Amino acid sequence: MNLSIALFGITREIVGAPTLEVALQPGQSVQQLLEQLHQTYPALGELRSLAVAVNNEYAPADALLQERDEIALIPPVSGG
Amino acid sequence: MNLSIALFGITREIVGAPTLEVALQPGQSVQQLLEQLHQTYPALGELRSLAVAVNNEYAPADALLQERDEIALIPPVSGG
Amino acid sequence: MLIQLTDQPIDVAAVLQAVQADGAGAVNSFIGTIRNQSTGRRVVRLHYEAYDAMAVHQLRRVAEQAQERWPMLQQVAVLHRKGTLEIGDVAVVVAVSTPHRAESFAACQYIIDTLKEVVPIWKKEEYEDGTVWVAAHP
Amino acid sequence: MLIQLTDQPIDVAAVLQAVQADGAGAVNSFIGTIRNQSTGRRVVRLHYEAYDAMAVHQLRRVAEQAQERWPMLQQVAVLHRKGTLEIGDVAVVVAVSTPHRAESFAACQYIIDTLKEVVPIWKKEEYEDGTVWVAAHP
Repeated sequence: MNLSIALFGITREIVGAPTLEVALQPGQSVQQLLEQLHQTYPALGELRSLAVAVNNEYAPADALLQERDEIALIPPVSGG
Repeated sequence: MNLSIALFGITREIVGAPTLEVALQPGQSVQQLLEQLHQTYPALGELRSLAVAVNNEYAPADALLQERDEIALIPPVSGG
Repeated sequence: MLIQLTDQPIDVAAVLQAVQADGAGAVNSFIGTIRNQSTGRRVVRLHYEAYDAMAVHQLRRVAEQAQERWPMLQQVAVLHRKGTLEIGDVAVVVAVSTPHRAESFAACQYIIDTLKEVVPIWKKEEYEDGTVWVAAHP
Repeated sequence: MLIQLTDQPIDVAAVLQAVQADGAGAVNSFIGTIRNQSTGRRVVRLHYEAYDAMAVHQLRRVAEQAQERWPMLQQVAVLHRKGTLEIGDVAVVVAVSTPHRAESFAACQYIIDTLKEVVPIWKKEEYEDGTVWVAAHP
């Protein structure tokens, strides 16, 4: 399946684009997505934290991804 | 000595005037003033508290009063 | 430091403006307004009476005590109304600015809590069938 | 409930007006403004970026959580800026109204503390010699 991942803040700068297209096996988890991204972009591993949002909610590491999900990387937030 | 005591809120209503003239022996304390006032106006004894201010500060019971002091009775405050 | 006891409406926006400072990232403010009820009774309006000179002196002292406890406090404003107030009117405003937010909450709460204990201001609640000096009796 | 993520200046007075209620005697508000320094460096301006849909969703969720924890909460407003902000600009406003004051402080502090942990908004500080995404690295 092909996922389109929205990027913000420092993750957008690390990847160099506002979205990232990723090809994954069907039924892969958040954890597996993160492992794949860390291999391609080692600088993501230097962040204080990196969460994945699925459909506007923080997703646990074992959540399974589906092609129609709205997915985003969430580096450490700093609003306020 | 003759003291002029400023009254506010419920103490003003109990006494029925905004100031009260009291004749005291020189060197009397806050405590002695309060005792005298309680005898004249028993309703003062029904208040939740009654403090005496001398020159804009709360005065301890053993503070001695002087004729030129600015004295006021302070019933329970309820600002805010 | 902005300390005021006034019989005129308090301009809250102006107070908040007054405490802003370029070195302060946090402004906490407390606004006390007149409620339409008190201990279950419907309130029509309120009458505030103050021992003016002592009230202003004590308001200033409370603000100074906050500055001693929170030395990073940048600006402080404490304004209190007196006279007759209607439902919804602003009775008191406390506003403080600090570099970081935790201290702004703590200092503002300290000021309003202490104000209510020591500043010689009294309120008389007016109901449809009478009036009561608040907190006067046990 | 007033929830807003906006690239326009926040009208603080209007926000405070929006949370007033005749049954609420207490309004607490927190205003976060842009400081001229951060960890010892002089800040020139700030750039806020948001994941808009999720940010609004999470802002609303934080406000709802506060209403669950403090059922007496009457009105809640949470507004956050995005885009480029200058020193002194208002970045965030939280305002709540409650019948009594202690809950207004607690609920307002809960909202701003939780907002800073969960709402997907990022700020980049601009100094005279560079920029840094705040809190991104350990």
